[in-house]
Amino acid sequence: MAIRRGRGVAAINYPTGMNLGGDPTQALVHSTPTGNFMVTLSSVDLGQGMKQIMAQICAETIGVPTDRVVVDTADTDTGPHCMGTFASRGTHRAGNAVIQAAREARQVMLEVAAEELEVNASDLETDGQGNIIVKGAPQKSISIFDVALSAHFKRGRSISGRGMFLIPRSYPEKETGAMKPSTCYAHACTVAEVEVDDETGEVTVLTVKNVFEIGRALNPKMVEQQLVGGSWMGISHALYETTEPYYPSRDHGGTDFNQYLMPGPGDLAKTEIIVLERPSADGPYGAKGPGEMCANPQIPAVANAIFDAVGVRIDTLPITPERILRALKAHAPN
Amino acid sequence: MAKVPVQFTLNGSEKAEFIDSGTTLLHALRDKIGDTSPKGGCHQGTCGACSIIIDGELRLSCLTLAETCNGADVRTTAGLSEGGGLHPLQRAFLDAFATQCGFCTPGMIMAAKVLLDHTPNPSREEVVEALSGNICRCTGYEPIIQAVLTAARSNSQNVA
Amino acid sequence: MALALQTFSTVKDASAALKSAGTLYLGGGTLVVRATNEGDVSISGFIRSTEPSLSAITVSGGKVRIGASVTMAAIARHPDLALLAPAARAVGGPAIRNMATIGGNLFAPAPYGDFAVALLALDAIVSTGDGDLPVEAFLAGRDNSRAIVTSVGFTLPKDGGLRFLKVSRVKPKGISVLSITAVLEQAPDGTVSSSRIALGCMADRPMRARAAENALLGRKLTRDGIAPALAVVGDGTSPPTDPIASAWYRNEVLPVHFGRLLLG
Amino acid sequence: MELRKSYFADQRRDNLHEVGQPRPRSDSPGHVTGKTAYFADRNFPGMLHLKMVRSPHHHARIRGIDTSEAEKHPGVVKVLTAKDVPHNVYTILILIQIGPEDETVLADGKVRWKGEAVVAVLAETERAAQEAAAKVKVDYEVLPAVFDMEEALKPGAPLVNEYHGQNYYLYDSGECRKVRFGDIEAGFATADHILEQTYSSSPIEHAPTETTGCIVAPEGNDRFTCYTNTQAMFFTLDNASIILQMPGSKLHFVGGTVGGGFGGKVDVIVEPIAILGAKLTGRPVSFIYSREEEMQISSPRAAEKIIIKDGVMNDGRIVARKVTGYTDAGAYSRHSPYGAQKGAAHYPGPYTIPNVWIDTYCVYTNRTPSSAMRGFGVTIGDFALEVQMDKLARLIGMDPLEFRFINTYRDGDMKAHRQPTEGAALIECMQEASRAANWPVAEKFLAMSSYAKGA
Repeated sequence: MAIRRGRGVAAINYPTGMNLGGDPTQALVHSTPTGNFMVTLSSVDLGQGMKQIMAQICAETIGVPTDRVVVDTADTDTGPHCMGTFASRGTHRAGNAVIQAAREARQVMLEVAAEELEVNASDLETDGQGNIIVKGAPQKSISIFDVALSAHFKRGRSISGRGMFLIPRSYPEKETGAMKPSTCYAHACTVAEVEVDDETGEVTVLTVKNVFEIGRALNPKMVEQQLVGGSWMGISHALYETTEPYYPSRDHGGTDFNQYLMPGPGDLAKTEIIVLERPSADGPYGAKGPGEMCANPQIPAVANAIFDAVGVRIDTLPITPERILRALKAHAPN
Repeated sequence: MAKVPVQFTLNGSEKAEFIDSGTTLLHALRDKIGDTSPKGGCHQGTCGACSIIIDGELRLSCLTLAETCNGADVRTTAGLSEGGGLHPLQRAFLDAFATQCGFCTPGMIMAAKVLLDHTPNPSREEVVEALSGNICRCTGYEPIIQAVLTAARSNSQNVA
Repeated sequence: MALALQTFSTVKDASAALKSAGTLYLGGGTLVVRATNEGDVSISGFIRSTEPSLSAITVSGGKVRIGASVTMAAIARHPDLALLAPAARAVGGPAIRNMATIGGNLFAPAPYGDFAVALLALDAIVSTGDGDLPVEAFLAGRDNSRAIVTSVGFTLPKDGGLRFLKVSRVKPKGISVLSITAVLEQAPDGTVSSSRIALGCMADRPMRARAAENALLGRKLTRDGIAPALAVVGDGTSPPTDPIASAWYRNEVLPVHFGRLLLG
Repeated sequence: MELRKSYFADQRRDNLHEVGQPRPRSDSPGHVTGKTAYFADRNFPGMLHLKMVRSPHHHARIRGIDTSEAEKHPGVVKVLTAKDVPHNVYTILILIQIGPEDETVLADGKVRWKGEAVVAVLAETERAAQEAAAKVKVDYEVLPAVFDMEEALKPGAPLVNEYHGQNYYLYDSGECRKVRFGDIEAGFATADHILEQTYSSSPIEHAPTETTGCIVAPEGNDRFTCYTNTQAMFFTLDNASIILQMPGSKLHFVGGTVGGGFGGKVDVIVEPIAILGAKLTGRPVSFIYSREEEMQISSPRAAEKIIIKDGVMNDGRIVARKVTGYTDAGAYSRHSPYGAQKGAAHYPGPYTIPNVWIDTYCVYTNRTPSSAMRGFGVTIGDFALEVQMDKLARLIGMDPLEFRFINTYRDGDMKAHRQPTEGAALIECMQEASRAANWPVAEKFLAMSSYAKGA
């Protein structure tokens, strides 16, 4: 018996969003009488943290702490249209819509503050702590609490805004395929290290070192969540998962979590995540969509590492012990 | 359809219901009693989302008939934070960012609680074994393992 | 027909009730409640018995008797059954082990039923309401059995005399690619004097590897000594192809894992 | 996780207050206390349970359906067949004018995959619905089925889906989506080596811990509230409106808190039939996939077959890349024609190659329809591309990482689908990976930048 070790690398890019119907998403933002802000959407949180991220984006744009923002989603009676949560589009599309809506609301807020402080709105800025201050004269200020009260009960202004993301719809050119299918691209490079048991074909992924470039880590802990979970799913795709283990034969499809194979908590590779940020021109605070691409580079990196370890190529997913063992036997002398 | 009585304590308070014979405890808890913290992820015993604690032991409420729990002490994640404050495990899951979609979380916390009740200072291997019946599709497990280890450490510090 | 559960204080009464069509005996529920949850409408009722002997473990003079309702968790933590703990812990995750019973494991189809593989290698006797049967005969007839299993009895091998291996794709809990239990006795010179080997997932139910058992007799547990046994360990197997592995793969790696179990 | 702020610092403002901060998630306290409300955590008095009678055959003609015994079964309130669905033949992308409508809500005259929905049973309990479903009699005439994409594309193969007329999706560009860039044959003619390899995959399930489902409650005013775990609220509402021929104003969808999606909850499958059931019975209806349905009935990630032919020079430059991709859509389109098109735009990967030829096909077979999943159109393509890159590097005796540096795209490079590269950053990712993994590359590669060529 021999346990053979190998490593492999893969590099990928990934488009943000889609371009079906211009990939639209809308957002509404308004303030309550005491200067809290509601973001109203119909976007769906699948667990990636849409609600929290939209709150942080709105807070940054308005100039208030995140805990002053509440995100209300997804009720079609109140939330404006969102295309949906897929194609790495949620943060990017909804984030852009929220920024636009929040900017409009912020402008009204500054105008009301300007009336209260008897200055020009263009001379005002937020301190991020819940106050509006005169640029260069921070002693002259008013709280957003008081601005909202004034807007609601004195000035008759609605501190609110509308936001929409839409790109021109792109139809692929028939003969050349010229098209604009998406917006900014995220990037990744992964190095995987594996051990392969050359008598059974079993693979152990020892380490994965992932470098992801995602534009902007809007909330680094939440980015980490998604990248770590995605890296696990990539390894899972590489070695375990399928609903049709004997494809194209339709037989023996798994119907439960015992038969549908995924790495268990005892199968985890030591996972390293490094994040680079090259802000995109069109993303909310430069963010790109990391949700899908983070599960892609591990698959070829693991495949290449297996070749490095035992000298056989498995070009069919998933790379099961059986496929490796068959390849090893086919390559064996005599 | 004949109804049968069931009576047990849920998170310390007495519950009594008439249910259809053959009803699983998961259905009785969610649909009759109104504790929706155990989740129905498979109804096969393969995902662990419905994990609860019966008389101190981890069980799957989807495969347990409610009638067999008469007189039992049933605990769910919903009962952990009664009285306001979070249980150290709940706090550790928050701090470790160990939840994403959250659907597996109540079951994970039940599995972890039984572990820490019996093994206050578990090794990583013991944590992995304790969570091995619970599926998570979002996190890759590592943040959950770290949360349980952190909760164990904070427990032992509190004792010390 | 709605489902109904009937509980009896004696096995005798439960056995009588089990004669009605559509009823199944409820042990830990991991097999039969799953079946009804998944829509098996052929099951209309569950029967169970709370007779205390069903939950008892007795160990005396090397003889073990385990009540059919005893769970995998109870076996795994019993101080006198440490030898069997690895096989009991190989079943499911912690919640399943708190529910799954030794009686139920005898009915679990491949790729489940790893504990029954150990029982087969122990040459256990299965006691039912209808009498006692060797486990091998019981497993052969289990599909048509309507008798309630009451207990399982066997003689404890000497320390180190039982070797258990379960191979899974998913760790630490996945279901079996295959499992092997070997109960071996060795003479003072190290040669094998008695051997019983049982295989899981190498047929639709646990099976004995008799050719390998015979090939080990008189041999030492060295690479050369076990070679004849490895060559024949697959004799008579007809493993399933399922989502975990193909029959081809199971046959290919059986000798590899068997060898590692014997030499490890 | 480590943030490497030294890269691209000149392009980034880091003086933000809220963005970039590791704030706690507002939803986590609900998750850890079990208080987060998922769609199925609602319970309505008098709620009915919907169970689907499904095809046991991969391909069959339906000669007759007899629901009489099922309707008489105790607890059964309603049994639905194709004739009950107002607009039974649909396709989800019709909302953005991508057709043809090719799928039935409930099978009408034919089933095209094993597991296809035929009859919906609504009953007081799940058990009663299951028992009644077992009493529905469907008379099938089994037809030949095709499972292999190559077989499906051969003349004389069983026709999977009559709404298409052939076993592939017909794009405006013909039988495949095409990308043509440079002169592929001239590229191959100049290459020092040519390598053609085939890669493939089988279907993959999203396997969220929460299965697909919805609960529909009549509001009492001719409106229906649908509590759902769809990934796309209005997309689902608007498709339900078309299928049910109901004004969208009569539909109210509530969701947004989902137990995992990964692309598996963007097909509009459970909502329309559950709303129809609520409309026809006047009662709340629950339709939640069993785990078995989630695993084998819900759309998986498509199986793919990808053939890559590359021309490469001894100095490491790839001078021509031809990719032919096949996406196994199963029996119906759902999102697969788009997935295949997304693949066409993604090739040849993050590399600047002067001569590129791409054909991507969307093929119909008699299996569970595939659809969107995390990265579809790209994930399997990246597997193929990056294994091919490894093979090419070894073919010319070059380090695989250095080989990628030579070909990686940079700002301003024209991509095959004729978009100039902007915001490139792969070179920096590889530089950092080289350091993190202790995988040394020549100094000249560490000195490169995505910003401009010639560094």
